[in-house]
Amino acid sequence: MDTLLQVSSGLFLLIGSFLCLSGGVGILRFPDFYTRMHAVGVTDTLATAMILTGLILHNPDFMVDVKLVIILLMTLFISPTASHALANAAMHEDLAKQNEQ
Amino acid sequence: MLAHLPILQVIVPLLAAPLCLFLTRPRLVWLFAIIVSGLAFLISSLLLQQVMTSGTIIYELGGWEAPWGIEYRIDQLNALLLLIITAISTVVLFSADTSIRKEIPEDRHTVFYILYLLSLAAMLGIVATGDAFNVFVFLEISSLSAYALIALGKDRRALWASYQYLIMGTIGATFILIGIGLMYQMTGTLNMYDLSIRLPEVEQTRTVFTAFAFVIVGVCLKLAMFPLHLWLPNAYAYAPSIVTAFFAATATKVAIYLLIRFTFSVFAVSLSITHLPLQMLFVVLGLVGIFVASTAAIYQTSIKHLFAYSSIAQIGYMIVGFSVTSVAGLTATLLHLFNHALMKGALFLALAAVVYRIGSTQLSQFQGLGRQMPVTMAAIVIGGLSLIGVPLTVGFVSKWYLVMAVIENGWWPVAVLILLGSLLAVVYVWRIVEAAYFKPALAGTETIKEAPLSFLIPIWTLVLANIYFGIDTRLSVQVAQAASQSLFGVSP
Amino acid sequence: MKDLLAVIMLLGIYSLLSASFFVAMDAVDVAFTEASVGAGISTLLMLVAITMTGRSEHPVRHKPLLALAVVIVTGSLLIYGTLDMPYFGSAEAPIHQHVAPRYINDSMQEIGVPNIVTSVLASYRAFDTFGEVVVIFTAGMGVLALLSVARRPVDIKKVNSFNNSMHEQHLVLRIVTKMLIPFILLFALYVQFHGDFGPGGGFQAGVIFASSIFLYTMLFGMTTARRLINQSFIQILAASGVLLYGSVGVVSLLNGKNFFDYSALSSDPVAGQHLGILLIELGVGITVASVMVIIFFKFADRRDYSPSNENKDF
Amino acid sequence: MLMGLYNDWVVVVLMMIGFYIVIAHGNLIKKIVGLSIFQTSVFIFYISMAKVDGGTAPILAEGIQQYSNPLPHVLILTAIVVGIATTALGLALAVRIKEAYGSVEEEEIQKKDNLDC
Repeated sequence: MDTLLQVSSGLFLLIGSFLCLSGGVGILRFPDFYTRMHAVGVTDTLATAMILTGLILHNPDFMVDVKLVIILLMTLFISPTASHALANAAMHEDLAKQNEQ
Repeated sequence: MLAHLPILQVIVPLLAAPLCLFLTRPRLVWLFAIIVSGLAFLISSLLLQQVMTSGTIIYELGGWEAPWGIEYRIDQLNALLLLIITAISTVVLFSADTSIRKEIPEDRHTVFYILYLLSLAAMLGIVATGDAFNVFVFLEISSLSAYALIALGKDRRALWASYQYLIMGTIGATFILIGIGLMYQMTGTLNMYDLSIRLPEVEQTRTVFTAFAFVIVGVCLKLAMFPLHLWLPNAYAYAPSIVTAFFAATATKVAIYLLIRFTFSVFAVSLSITHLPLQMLFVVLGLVGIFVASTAAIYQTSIKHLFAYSSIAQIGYMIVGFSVTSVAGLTATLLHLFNHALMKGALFLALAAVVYRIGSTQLSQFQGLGRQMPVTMAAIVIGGLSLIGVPLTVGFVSKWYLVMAVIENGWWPVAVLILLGSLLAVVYVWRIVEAAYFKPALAGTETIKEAPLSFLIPIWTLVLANIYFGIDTRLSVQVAQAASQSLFGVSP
Repeated sequence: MKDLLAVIMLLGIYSLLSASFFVAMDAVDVAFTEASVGAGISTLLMLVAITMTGRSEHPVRHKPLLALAVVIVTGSLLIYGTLDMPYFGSAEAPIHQHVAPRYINDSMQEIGVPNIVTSVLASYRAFDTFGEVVVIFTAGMGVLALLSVARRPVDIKKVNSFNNSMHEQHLVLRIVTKMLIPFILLFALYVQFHGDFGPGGGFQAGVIFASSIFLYTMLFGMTTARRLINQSFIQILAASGVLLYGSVGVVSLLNGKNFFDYSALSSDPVAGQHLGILLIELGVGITVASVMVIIFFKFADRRDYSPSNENKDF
Repeated sequence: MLMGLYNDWVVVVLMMIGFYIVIAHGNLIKKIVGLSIFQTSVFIFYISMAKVDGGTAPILAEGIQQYSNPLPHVLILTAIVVGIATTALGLALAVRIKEAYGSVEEEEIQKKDNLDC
């Protein structure tokens, strides 16, 4: 049981780190704003979720687990909202520019 | 309650400031502020008396003994400073209501008094505390309130002056913070008395040298010592007149106090003076400051600027006295500190009265004012004479002691230069006298009346103090001497 | 970097990074504060400020050689000063020998609070903290003195139609915010009252509390927020926080003990310390939250007031 | 020595970057940004001296022998607050200056002032 937990938490952490890294590569390599947003917005939400799940599996203390779950829920709310706000602002700005032209 | 005087000194104005927000009418706030300031004055006189009779008072905040807690340590030096600050603040406040009604919009009056009380309390806090970090905290309270008060000036240049002061002041404060950090790192304590015991063990280290350099540069920025004075003239010239009167008489004094406290009490004299070429540096900077600032004062067209530059020159005198590093030299500095507060308080308050009547401090507008506002102008003339150092005024007393101290040390050229510097003062004071008394009044100014009593009474209180302490020097000299002796006694 | 927006975002990142340095160097309380203040509030205030002062910086024309010289001299002096310092992490350094051991060894008996930072902050050096509250209060009053504007009558119809158009645009944000704000407030309270046991305390709680109000204001507009929070009420609140803190000291004075000696508050000294710390942390929290709100509202008011930015949204 | 003092040297470099921005740049907002960097670096300096090898955060718990020094933490908590207070006031001044002068560049403000005189 213990080994299973350790292995699975390690796996989650690894996937999470990989996603973080790929998000970072994406923000550097993608051509324009929206694709970059996509790279960060999607991968980061998933990556944090993965890392947090890994940590929950790793940690035996109940109180710490509860806190981690709360953090997980919060990021699941906040991260997409932030991406939405960013994209929305970009759209707004773009439309304003097009109108001017 | 007598045992709690040291903390009451600071806490009364500090707690009074937020209480002002509960009072509805600005007039009420003003009365309240005067009462509080008067109370602080009363406390400080009691403290001075207590210190002179029974020696240093130590007050442990929170009941934790130093160096674990913060302590207030009042000796003759602090007590003198506390008295100066509270006295000037009370006198200046009397004319505040009349003056700011012309200069500051009605809806900001309450905030003005709050900031005023905060800056008063913070200066008292800096002076009273015996903890190096506590100095930093209160220094910031006093600076922040000062920036805001200066920015309340009518001219838009007040904003710019205040911003420049903010940048310089914050750099200075951060330097002090670095210095305190370095000292703390070498000794493990923040209490000044404890520092003075533990620093000699490590005084040869490069870290302590750096700490000293940073603290001194930081304090000198606050002090506006030449060549770090650039923020001062504009800040004083564009601030509301009442604020100028208060700060010119007190703020730089607090900085001088810090300089003295750090060089003589915290770092022992042996470290500050003997190991470093500080003495020469300060004499030269002090003298150059006197000459550059006095010359600049001569060429000013606005009287507020003129007196602001004169303040920088006067700081030069204090620095010279300080750098003599003898009991006599320090006595001269402390005397000059006390006397300069009286002179500049009177002069800037008189200027506030002029601004109240004619709305300007341009020299050209002063023409013929000697006839229209005779009582106010007479005060300016006496204050000016005191700046020059004419006998029977306080200026004479402190210059006399200064020259004596310098000669005692065998520095003849310095004594000559000090006297030459006074000649420059004659020139710039003469320019005002000339404009006010020997030029015809400008057209259309016949209706200008004498300043109202709310100005005249405080102004003449200060002017009479100028003359009184110029004749009867017992009190001021005795306290100054006791203070400087105790400083040298503590750190042989 | 001529784009100030980028400069400010980088500053925020620098603050956040230094907050993680602080965690790495065991200063959890400081890290918490730096993250909420340096990366949060001050970045936000700067962003609001550049909406009014313009986003780009003019190029510097002259070469700042003098500045460079000053910086090099200061820097080398500091490096010279570091040469005699105790090494990083060494337990023999003077600061770990002289004053601090008493805090670490005895604070549990003397004050009875596990978080040593809280007991030093709120009891041993309570007066410094009082000074800190007054600094914040001073800043609030200073901003009030500088940025106050006469309120213009608000055209309710215009505001409502504006709000409705905003509502569609910010639908997602508004709903999520409404869901989050109670949690933020709850968290602020947790930080406030848990400061004795873990990192946190009045200051951090106040900032978090204020930030939830900022969030609300940004999404629902100043006018709506004004209906929620009355200007003079918040000023009174700021003052009463300072007074609450101060009055704890005055009570101990009246009981014949020294200022801020909490053992005067109760017959049992340790219980008195506990009560004192609770009260002053509350005072800190109230003042900090209300001053932050005052500062933010004043900036936002000024922004609406200046004619050039009439109808921009946040 | 290199390993023992590297933290101080990094901090010195950071401080000087901030200090340079304050005195060399003309934009008022950027000066305040510089001040922030300068102050934050001083905070790092204080906190780094509090660290003890093998120590933990100064919150008392069972079975821990070595704590880091809590005093610098307290000092820096206060200093951070002072920093934000200064920043807020500085920004307020910058906003007012922009309204009064129409610019936040040092050179332009000086120029306008000289015209006034």
